[in-house]
Amino acid sequence: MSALGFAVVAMIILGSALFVVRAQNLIHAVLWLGVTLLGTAALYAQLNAPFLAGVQVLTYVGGVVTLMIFGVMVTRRHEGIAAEARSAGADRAFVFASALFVVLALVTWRNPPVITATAPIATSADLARALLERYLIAFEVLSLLLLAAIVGAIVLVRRKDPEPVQTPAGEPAALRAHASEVTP
Amino acid sequence: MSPITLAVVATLAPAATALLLLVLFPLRHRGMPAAWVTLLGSAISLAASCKLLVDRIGGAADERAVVPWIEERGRAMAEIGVQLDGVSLPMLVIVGVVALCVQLFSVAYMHDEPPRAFGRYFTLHALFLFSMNVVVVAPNLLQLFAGWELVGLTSYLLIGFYFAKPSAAQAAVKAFWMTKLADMGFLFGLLVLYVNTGSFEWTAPTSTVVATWVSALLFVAVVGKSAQFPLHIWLPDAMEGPTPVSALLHAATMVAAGVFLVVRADPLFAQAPATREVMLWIGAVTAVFAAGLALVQRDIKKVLAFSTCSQLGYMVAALGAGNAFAGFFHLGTHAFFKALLFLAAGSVIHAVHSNDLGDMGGLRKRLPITTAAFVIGALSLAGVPGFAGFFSKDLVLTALEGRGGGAPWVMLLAAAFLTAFYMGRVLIKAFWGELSQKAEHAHEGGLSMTGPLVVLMIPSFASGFLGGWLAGQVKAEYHLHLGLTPVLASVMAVAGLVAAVVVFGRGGQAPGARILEKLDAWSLVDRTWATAYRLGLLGVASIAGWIDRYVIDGLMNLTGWSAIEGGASARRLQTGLVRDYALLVVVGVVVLALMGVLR
Amino acid sequence: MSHLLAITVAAPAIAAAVLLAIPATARTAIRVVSLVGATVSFLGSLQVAALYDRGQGGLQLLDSFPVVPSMGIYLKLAVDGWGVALLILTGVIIVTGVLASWSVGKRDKEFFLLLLVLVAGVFGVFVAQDLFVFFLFYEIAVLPMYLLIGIWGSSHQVPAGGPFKFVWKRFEVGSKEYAAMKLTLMLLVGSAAILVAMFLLWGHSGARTFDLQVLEGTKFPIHIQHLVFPLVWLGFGSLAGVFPFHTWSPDGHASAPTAVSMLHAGVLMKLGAFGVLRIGMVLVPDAAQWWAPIVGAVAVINVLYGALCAASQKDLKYIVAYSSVSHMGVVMLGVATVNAAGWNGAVYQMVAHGIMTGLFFALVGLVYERAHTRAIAKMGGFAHVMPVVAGFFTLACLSSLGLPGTAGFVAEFMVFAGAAKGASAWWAIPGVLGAFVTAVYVLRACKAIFWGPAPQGEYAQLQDVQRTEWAAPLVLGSLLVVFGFWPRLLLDFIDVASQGYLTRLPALALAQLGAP
Amino acid sequence: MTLSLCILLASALLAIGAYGVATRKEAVPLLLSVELMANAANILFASFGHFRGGPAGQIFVLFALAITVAEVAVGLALVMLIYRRHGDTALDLASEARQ
Repeated sequence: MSALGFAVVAMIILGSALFVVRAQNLIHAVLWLGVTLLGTAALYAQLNAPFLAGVQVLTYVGGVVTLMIFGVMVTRRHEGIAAEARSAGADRAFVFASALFVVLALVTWRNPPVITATAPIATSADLARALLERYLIAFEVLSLLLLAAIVGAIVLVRRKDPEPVQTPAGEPAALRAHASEVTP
Repeated sequence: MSPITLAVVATLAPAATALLLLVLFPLRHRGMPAAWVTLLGSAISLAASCKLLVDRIGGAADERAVVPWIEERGRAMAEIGVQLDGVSLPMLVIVGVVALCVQLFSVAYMHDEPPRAFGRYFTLHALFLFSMNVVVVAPNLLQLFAGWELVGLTSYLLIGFYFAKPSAAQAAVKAFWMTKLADMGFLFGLLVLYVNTGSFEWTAPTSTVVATWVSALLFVAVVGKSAQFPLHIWLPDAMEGPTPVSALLHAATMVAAGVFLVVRADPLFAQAPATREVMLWIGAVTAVFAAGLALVQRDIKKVLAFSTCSQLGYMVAALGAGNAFAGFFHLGTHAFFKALLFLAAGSVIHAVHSNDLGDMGGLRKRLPITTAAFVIGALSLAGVPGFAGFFSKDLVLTALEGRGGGAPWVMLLAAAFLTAFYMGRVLIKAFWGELSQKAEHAHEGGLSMTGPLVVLMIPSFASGFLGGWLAGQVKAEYHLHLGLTPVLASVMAVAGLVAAVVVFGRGGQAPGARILEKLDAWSLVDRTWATAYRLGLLGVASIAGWIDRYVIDGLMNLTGWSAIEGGASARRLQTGLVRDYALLVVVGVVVLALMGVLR
Repeated sequence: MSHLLAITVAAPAIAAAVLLAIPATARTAIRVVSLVGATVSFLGSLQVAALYDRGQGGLQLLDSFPVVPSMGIYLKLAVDGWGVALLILTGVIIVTGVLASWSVGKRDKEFFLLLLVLVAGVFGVFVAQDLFVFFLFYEIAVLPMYLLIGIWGSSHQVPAGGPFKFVWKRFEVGSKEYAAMKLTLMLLVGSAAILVAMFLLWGHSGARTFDLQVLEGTKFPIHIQHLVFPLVWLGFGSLAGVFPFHTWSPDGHASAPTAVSMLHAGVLMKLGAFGVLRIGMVLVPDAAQWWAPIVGAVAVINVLYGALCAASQKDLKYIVAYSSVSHMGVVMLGVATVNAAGWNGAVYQMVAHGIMTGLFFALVGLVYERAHTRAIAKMGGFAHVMPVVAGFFTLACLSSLGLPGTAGFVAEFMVFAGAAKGASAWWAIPGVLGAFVTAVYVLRACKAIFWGPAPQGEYAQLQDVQRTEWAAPLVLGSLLVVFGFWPRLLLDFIDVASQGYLTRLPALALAQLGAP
Repeated sequence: MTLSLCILLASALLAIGAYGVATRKEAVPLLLSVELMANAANILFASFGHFRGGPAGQIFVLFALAITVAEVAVGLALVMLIYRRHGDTALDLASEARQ
């Protein structure tokens, strides 16, 4: 079961991830990301981390994906037109990404990790204890970071200058020209 | 007062005067008071010198006092001070007398100058006298060099006194440059002497080789200062200065310094026969060459200028012949009669407002005292027996007997004839004959002009009789004997005068004057130097300037340019696109991982 | 007065700090405060000279404050004989420089402030006895120049040409920004070399200290010495205008305002030569002797080449600037002789040239301020309208060409004598030739500017020297003559220092010196 | 299911994310790709935590999740800003630093 389950989950994760980076429709890409994250949650569950799986579903799928969708919605200029995700330089990116994978796989294959269990697998209770004892300071610092991030995000998006700065006329054309200039 | 104190007073009195006039500029700007202050300073200097000379006649010994001037490792590297002996004391008096006469003469001569210029003129005169005194009392070659250069400076300033005139400005810098060029020889000589003996004494013991080098280098400076061929070209141009300045320059100071140097450094030159041989020839050539050019000059001052060149040639030849005393003696008598001649010429110019011999004529009817002065000076210069110039010139010629295969002797005899001939020409053209138009209203200047003339007439005539005494002072041998040379010299002098009367008395032209005039106008030496200056110095300079601006600095600019251009091309790597940077991160990770794997 | 040196160094800096508190509108107060700061320093340097015991020699008036003791850095101040002479020079130049810039119109507060900071650095270099502090002061002295030239300078055109014509597309050669940038960059590259040399010395001293006295007593391994000396030579040499790193000097001096030119050519360039002498020659004597012939040869190029370049210039300031290159060559030649006559001459030439070039730039500034041109061809007959300027200019010319009776002669003569007596006697020949070429170009310039018929038109009404403008010509001019006639006023100090440092030299030099 | 397989899965996810970052021209898909890469890291943490035992691995994932959320918040804010300035979310427009 374990091997089969892992294979299925891995297929889901990687397959949906490919859709995330290749999807032409932005909304689709976000939704595919949701699938990836759900798959990851399933993987966590297989790795004996049910708490993580729950958090993953709640924050990521519930929070981040929603946020992303809002982001896409807000920044679309023309209602009704499918949000299109433009991409460039697919060939060289593919080459280097594959290289990255091959190299990492090579490393894993040449030096197979040998790890022996030193402790029993942590339960949710263990996690709670660790968070509030050993990692308390890091936990609090993290909460501070979140606060700062929220405040920062609000400050950033607060409207100060209602006028968008003057962009060159015929902007999409300009953009295309620009893109063709920098990407051979 | 001790002799040393007196000598210091004699040297520094004019310096104090100059300083006073420089600092108290209202005094200088007034004009006339400056003249009186200067005269006072010169008089004090002369009085101290005379007192010293009188004491010496009374049997006072040589004196020498020095103080450290430049130090090196706690010891004196160079000293300054005074040396009083048979060479410096007579020279000090000669310089003092001539300078005082010239300054007195200038009071009237320069009377029309604006007060400021008048004051400046006298300040420079005081400085001039100081500089020359520094040369005269110098106890070593370094101080002599210092004074020598200061003399050059003051000559420069005085020749360029009418600085508004471009020709005067040109003449001034030309004089300075030519002498400065030659002075490099002096400096090198000093360095060679210093390296080999560790001192600047002219008596320092040294080898013949060193002595030859040093004396040859010093002689280069003498050629420049004493206007010998081929560095004489500045002297005729120096006539751009006021006439009294020429008198001072030509008689007792500037040009005399060169001859004085050789007399002073005689111990050094005595060890260098090779240098003396060169001196002999250069002196002889200059004497004849300059005498020939003097024959065709239209400007009365230029005649006298070339005659100075020629007479200095005599002195240098005598020094080259190894008879320092003959050169010194001629220097002394020449100082008097040349000063007299120049001042008389100044008086003439003052009267007719022109330098041109063609504007003069019959002046003896209007200017009796000046005429007398000029006649005495001319006869003395021509070497007519009985006059001062005869004795010294005779001594020079005697010294040359049998030297250098006899040729220099013949040349100088010829020059003696030419001297009498051209002086006769000037006398006849300026003072005899019909009264010219410009001379119509000529009249003698005041007492301050005629006074110096009268005073200078005496030694111009009589100083020749002091030869024996002077020889005793410098411990040289001197006898007046009736031999071939004195007779020939006298004959040449008289013949020259007679020939002048014969040729110019009827308004004729000297034979060969055409060629000489051509030669003078062509002025080959002058042009050679001008070309050397323009092509050699300025040409090389502009090449150097171009190289510095466009090659050396260009290379520096190129460095900066490459930095900027290199930066500009490196900037293309920065696309500013996030995905490119991300890709680079990936590439970096791949490379790093590969390095880890393949190790 | 145990803190005399500290006061001398700090006075300009304190004055600069006071200036910060003065409003920019209080123009008189700004000038007075600057003048007071400069004068205190000047009086301090005179007092230093009075207190310095010439019989004893060595370092005196020691004053020490710890800075970073853990790295062996102390603010250790003391003077030797060279320092005394150069302190006096700096004092004279800054006082006259402040007076000469009385009429600065633009941003005068900042101008005086930078001037004072700069001069505090200069004073510091001459008395610092700790290599690190030495370098620190050196940088303080060098850097304000960028602003001083970049803001208050003047621009001119340099026609494009030569094999590197294309660079004109990138920078405006001849503009003040270009001059300031070139000067700063070239000097900073030099500083980088010095920094490397400094840490080499620090690392190999064994004592982990920057104390110059300790370093003097250390015998460095010869390969370290051979690394350090060229770095020091070219590093400091770039400030001393050593060929071919002199090209910042003509453009920089031509663009700089009067007082800055005075200070830069008068004092700052001396820092470079002083560094070579004090750090290079004294700390790494073995390598110094090996390198001396090369240093001398380059110095000789400087003398003659600088003089020839000056002779080809048509811009008055360029002539004076190139003459500085030439005269700094004389200084470096003296440094390279490694004997007492040469070193005395080198330090004396630093003072003589400092005063002379200060005078030059002050007068050139005066002429430029009135005539609004520096092109010699446009001038002529100025002696009719500004006789005082003409007189002092002539005096500066005379010192420049080494006329006896001026300080220039004493200095050049000692250098040439030292060179003739040193290992390469032939150096003296181009040196003396350079002096002759100097005579040609300075007198040619003098004649072209001041002599000739009285000027017509706009130049007919030029004014002569006015009020505070008198200070520079009067003080500097008379010093030139005083030091020319009585060199022992300074030479007594200089000689005792040269003696002290020379006795430390290895046997080779001593044998070579021998008995004169 | 071995640790090596988990690492391979994470590597593949990371490579896919890198591919996305390197190709996407707009801000939101770029953020999505970044999320993929972060997720890969999280998977590694969780796997090591699983095979090693103890709470550390899971704790790190939790922290990383929180940080990712913060990053998404700020990232989206920046996207908003870019949109306001340029009227588009193409990141190429936000390359002023280059000039």
